[in-house]
Amino acid sequence: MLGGYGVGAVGALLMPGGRAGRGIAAFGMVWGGAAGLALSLQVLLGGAAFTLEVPTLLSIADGLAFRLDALGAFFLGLVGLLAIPCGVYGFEYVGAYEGRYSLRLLGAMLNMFLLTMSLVPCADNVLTFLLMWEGMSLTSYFLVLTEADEPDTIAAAGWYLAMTHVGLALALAGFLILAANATTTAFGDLRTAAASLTPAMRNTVFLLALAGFGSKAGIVPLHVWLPRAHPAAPSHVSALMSGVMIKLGVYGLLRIGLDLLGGGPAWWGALLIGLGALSAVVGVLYALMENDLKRLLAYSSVENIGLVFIGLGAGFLFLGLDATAAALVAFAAALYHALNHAAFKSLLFLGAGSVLHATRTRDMNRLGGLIRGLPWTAAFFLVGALAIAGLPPLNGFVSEWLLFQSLLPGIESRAPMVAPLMTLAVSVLALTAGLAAAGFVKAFGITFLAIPRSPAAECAHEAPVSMRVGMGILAVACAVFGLAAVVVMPALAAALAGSARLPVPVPGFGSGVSLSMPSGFARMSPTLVALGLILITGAAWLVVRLFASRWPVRVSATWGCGRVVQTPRMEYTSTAFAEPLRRVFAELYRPTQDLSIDFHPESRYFVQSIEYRSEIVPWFERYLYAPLVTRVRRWSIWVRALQSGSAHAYLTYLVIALLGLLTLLIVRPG
Amino acid sequence: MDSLFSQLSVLGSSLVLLFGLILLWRRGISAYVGAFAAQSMVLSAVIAIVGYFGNDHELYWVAGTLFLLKGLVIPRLLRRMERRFAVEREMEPYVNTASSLVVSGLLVLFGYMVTRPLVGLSQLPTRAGMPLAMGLVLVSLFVVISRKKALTQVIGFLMLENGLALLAVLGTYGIPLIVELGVALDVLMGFLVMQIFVYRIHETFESIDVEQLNRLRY
Amino acid sequence: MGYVLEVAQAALALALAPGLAGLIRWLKARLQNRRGAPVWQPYWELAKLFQKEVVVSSNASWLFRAAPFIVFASTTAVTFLVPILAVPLPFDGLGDLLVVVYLLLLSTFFLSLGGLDPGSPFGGMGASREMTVAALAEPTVALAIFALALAAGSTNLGQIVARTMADPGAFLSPGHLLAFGALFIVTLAETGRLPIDNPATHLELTMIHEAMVLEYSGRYLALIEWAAAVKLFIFFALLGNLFIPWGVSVVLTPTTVAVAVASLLVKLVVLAAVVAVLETRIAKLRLFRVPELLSVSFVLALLAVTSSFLLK
Amino acid sequence: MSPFALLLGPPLLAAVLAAVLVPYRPLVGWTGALLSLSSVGAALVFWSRLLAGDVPTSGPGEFLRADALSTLLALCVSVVGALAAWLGPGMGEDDGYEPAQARRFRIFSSLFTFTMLFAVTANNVGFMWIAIEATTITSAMLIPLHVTKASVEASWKYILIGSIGIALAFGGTVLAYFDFVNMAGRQDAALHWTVLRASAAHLHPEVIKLAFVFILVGYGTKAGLAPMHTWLPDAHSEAPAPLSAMMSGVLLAVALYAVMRWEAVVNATVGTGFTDGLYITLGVLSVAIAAFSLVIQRNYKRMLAYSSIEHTGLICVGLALGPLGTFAAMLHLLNHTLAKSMMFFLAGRVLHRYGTTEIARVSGLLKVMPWTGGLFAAGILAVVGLPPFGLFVSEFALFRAGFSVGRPWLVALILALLAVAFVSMIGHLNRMLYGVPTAGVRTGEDRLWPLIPLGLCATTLVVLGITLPAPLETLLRQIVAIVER
Repeated sequence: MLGGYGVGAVGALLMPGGRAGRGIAAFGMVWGGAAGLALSLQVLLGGAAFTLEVPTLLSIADGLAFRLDALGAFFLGLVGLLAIPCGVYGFEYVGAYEGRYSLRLLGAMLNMFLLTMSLVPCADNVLTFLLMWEGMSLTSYFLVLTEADEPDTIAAAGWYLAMTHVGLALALAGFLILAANATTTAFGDLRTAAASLTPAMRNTVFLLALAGFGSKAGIVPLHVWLPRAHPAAPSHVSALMSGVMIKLGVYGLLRIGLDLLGGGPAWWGALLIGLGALSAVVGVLYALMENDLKRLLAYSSVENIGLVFIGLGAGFLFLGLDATAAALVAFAAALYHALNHAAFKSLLFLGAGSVLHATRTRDMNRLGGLIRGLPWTAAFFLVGALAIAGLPPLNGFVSEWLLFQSLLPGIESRAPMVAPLMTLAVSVLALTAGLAAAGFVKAFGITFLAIPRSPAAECAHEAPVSMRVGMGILAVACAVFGLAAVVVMPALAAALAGSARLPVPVPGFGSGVSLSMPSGFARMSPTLVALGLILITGAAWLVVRLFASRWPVRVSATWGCGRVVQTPRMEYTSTAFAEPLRRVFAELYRPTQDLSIDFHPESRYFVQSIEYRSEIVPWFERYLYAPLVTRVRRWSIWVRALQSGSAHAYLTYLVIALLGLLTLLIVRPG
Repeated sequence: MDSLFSQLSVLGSSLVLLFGLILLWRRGISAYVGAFAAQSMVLSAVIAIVGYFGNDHELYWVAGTLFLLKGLVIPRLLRRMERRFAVEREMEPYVNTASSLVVSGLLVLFGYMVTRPLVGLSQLPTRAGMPLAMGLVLVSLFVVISRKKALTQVIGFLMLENGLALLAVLGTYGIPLIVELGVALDVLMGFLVMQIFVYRIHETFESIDVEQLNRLRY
Repeated sequence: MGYVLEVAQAALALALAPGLAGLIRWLKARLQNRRGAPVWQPYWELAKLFQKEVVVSSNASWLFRAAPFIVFASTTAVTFLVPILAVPLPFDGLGDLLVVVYLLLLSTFFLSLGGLDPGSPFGGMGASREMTVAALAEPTVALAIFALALAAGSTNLGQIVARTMADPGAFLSPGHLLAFGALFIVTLAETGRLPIDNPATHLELTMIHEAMVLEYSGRYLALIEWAAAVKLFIFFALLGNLFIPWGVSVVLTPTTVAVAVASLLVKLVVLAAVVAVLETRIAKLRLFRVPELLSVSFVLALLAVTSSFLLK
Repeated sequence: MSPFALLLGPPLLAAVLAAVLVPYRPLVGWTGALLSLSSVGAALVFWSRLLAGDVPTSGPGEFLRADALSTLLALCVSVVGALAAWLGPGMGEDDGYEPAQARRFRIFSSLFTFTMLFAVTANNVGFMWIAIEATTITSAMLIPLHVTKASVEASWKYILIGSIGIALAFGGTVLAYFDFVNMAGRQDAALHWTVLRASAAHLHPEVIKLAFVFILVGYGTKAGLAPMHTWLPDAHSEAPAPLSAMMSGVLLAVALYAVMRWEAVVNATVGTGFTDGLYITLGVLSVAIAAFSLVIQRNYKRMLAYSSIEHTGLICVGLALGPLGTFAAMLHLLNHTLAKSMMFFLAGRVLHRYGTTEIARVSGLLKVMPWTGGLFAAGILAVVGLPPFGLFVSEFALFRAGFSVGRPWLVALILALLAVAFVSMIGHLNRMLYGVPTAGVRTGEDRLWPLIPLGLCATTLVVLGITLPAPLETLLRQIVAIVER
């Protein structure tokens, strides 16, 4: 694996521009990804932890140590799984950057990004983990900055690096509290040291880890960088970031919360569920209102991460109530949804990338009718949209079904606060599923169907082969994960089994084709449902072909209700599509609308132009981050006044310091 | 014998402190230069007395160099500078004369409190003068802060050096000779550099008022 | 034997569905003392539509042609899962109530896409409103399912029906009644009945379901109309069999099957009558009052869930 | 030819050579540069002698002594001195300095290096003071190399505040000597650090604490600790690039060296409680003032100056966090010296090309000078403490020490302040690196060879970030032994 990414990075750096350079970079990614996947499967299924110690490096804090256990292997596999399609996709996609940005830097950084991301789950001591973690943030920061000419890329990158750095600082604090009374900083010692921590300290460590890794995962109060950074990055990079990097936030939380601290009181789970629900609702609602395709996908990542956190929360809650079997199922369901989200979200980002590649614009109000120009991309995007909306045959539905079922035992439990919380979680889960379906009808319908709304959309051409292959792999992955739930779930449960009182004998998730909850609560078989759907469609098509009329299909203009010409401006745009929901959730959005109509000079009854502008309230930016920034700015102005320029003032500070210390000495001789 | 010695040393150091206070009282720079010259001479006298009574003959050398250096050479250079800039009166300082005198009184008092452990510890007859030396150090610091003219600030700095030298002599009958000579050389070098800078300020700013030097901010 | 019954049940559903729609239309006409078209009128319409020529918009893509088939397929797939006649059906293990709901959401998804494809403003308007209503109905459906599942111990339909048949007292429990009310409102929303959407009108600005299918014609329109009718049938069957399961045959003998068919017909007629009376009594809600109605149903479902685990 | 001569001789020789050859010729520059390499060699010799376990001394009565702490500082000073000699003005190309200015730079920069080396190796505390006072004088002469209103103002403030501060330090030295004299009577070797250190246990606690307050305020002024830091941004932004590199990189470290020397004595007398309290107050104050001054900074040289104040404050806090903290602080000192001097040389090149120190008027640096821009970006990433570079590791060790000593809230506060500084510096960096290059600025790199030594600095930083070589570790352990025992 190291070899693969290493070759890719070095190759990209040395090789001159042009196809060869891109080729080496893509080859490096594919090779590294495959190696990573193989390693993770070997550990996940084989169960043997893979360790590698390099004491000479980083000798200041117990050397560079890697230990890949089952939990880490899952996330390593995730990186490997996505590296392959994104590498293949990136080969052609980067061609568009030929003249404008340095391909060598992009290729090298991408490989380094994948390398550091694969090594994060393997790290076995604090400094190695932080080194890889910050390396991942740094390389992805440079990747976001590839398109530095775009106006808001720099601001987006700035937000991103600032948020990840703050996250790192919090996680660092959490780790170091753990390491305070441990002899070395290896995770093994941390585990033993954590046992002797006071409950108050354990709670602070958990909260710090939640804040630190939550900011990387994009949980609501800390999600503001995600809708800015992902659209700014090249599409296959934002696919990797959205698909995998935010999952490493989940990994970090699991590593500290579950593995090192070994679970905690029930309110941890409740907090996670609350945050998850909030993220899911806010994510999907803001996704609905977006007109920029990639920002819509970024917000929907926030939503899906919210769903994953609801699963994690349920797991921690049950762990707190000692219902360990239900906890294991909830954790496995959350991980499975993370895996599925990685597959279909990166597919959607790659689709958006090929739309951007073809039309050079992401604004949905200027797209439309791309299904003619980009048939393959449209088909893959449709598969992705179906999966993310959680519709039956594909993997999105299966993981949402599992999340539903894993929440169910919570409703019956006796503990006072659990039942209402679970009901809230279930209703949020369902609401977000519905709104996601509406959102992706909008995303797919407005972008790909109907009449092209701009010349760029009209003459869009299909993406090159390698991009289609990349998307194809992911589309197949979506279908396969949907059907292979019966195999994947036990493997995930085994990954989590060892730590924190979770039962080691992993419960069965159904046999053969049908997937059933271990508590026997409900059974469902995704494969047979898919098969049934195909059979019935075939039958219906056959019946219609036999009995229906022989008339050939006549193509004519859309019914215009008396109107003669049908122009693209008469179509429903994405803002129009989302308008009913904006009105329904007006409390949250508080939309501001101003309509400026300038009439035709001759008569008031003819209109020259109408301009409709409507903004929605970005709650978190305005009421959480803006005051923070202004307060820091006010303090800095106050501190700046210290450096006022007068030598006398400077000397006065010096004398005051001296007299102060002297008085201190006199007053408190001890 | 010791009582005469300690009385003489206390008299000397109080004279040195009084000359320091003149800076706060008078306005003209020539008065400052005169006060500094007189202060240096009294200081060298005190060193000579300590050398005589403490029968440490090296101190005579120290007294001699100090007298020559700070008593004659530096005042002459200062007067040349003063003639060059032809600036007679110190402009309105940050703190008017009355309150600056009150503040210097408080500083001397503070000097007493700070040096209380020193006086308690030392058995040398000259220990009584140490608080006065510390008082001079603090007063000269106050001079540097409150006066606007660059030249006055230089004189304040030189008085600070005098205060410290006095402190050294009274507390320990003088630090080892080599170090003492090194310090004297350093002070001279420091003064020469400051002199160059004052000339340069005068060239570029047409006045030696430090108040105008506030372009570099934030 | 079970498979034969399964296929028979699906065939029965497909056959009866247009009749049910015709019955409601006929009952409404009688209530408004009009003669109204005969009950089997929809059959003629379907037959006519299958023979008619298909006109497709020039802007439409392959999705426009594929959507009707997928909509029809997903709706008929549900008929295999819903316990219309007998309970221990072999396909019961295939999918539970969640699968049913999400299959219906799949059909709405493709119907909206079909509406958007030709690029006419009416299709867009219909699609956007349909998706809004569907999205807001989701949480109610989920909570109603969980209310039932808690009482029955599993979300699988067969088990729910069997459990409610086992202890008749369950029917009168508040959880059941509230869930029934919630699901009834959702039925009206999903199938586009009066308070949310007027099935009889063609006034562009008011219709939701009809606006999406405006562009369809010929055999595609037939498929979609048929699918809509089957969807109505499914919801009525769900309401009927889940909450009033008596008559659903547990042991498979010809007599019990006949009894099951009879009881099914009776339930359908009763429900059709209720809907017809309801539609003549109340007028259509303004679109932006619909969320209030749906939130009423959400509260009902919430109470259903809370009452079910409080009483446990 | 004892190693001390090898260390101290070359700078003196270079200064004399520059003074003698009146019509300045590049030959002087080149010889100065070559000579500076020999002092680096001498520092390495000291290091190897230390590894072998003996502490080299020379001169009458151990006048010059190079133990672990002074060897580390000597190494830093000689390396940065060599950099300044190689990259300074007067090497033959046209670098914007007339021959007279180049000659003046050569004389005083060599003297500056000599005085710092002497300060670091002098065993006599009095001579250490004299040497540090001399550094102020020699560096003050160099600030107004280009005579402008701003540089005159900066030099005046520098010399005034510096001299006042140093005078207070002299007061502290006198008080400590007074304490020693009262205990053991007058001896010539009284001011030797080794003697003071040995007899520290019997010194009177009250007086030594008073002395340490004077020393801390005095040398703290030279080290740029708040609230005595005010001269630093002006001096560093107006001084020519090589001088500000030496000042920011090493002069602050030498002043801290002096404070640490005295800290060793005071700790032996009074225990670490007193000094830790002072260090933490001044350290946190420096980090806070520097962090908040970085937020709305318009001048990139002042930005670097404030970042030096921040890191000096950080080192100060590190010294107060027990043995592991001192270890981390010394590593941080080394890393910071390398990073900051590299940054100031690069800032000099950017200033030479763009002609302005305004961040707003510098844009598209990566396009104008790709290599300098790249190194500049790497330097800023190093300075804010991002992984591949050494500062990340030393800051991590610092925070770990903080937690293990049981001061979590202090580390939390420091983390928050560092985050503020991080965000603002990255913001400023982005404004400079990207965007459309400023109009009228010639693109393309010229005189590539100066980038080689700077690239070397960057690679050493990365190496220090990845691993900690064994010899360096033993050196740092010896320093901890000196200070903490």
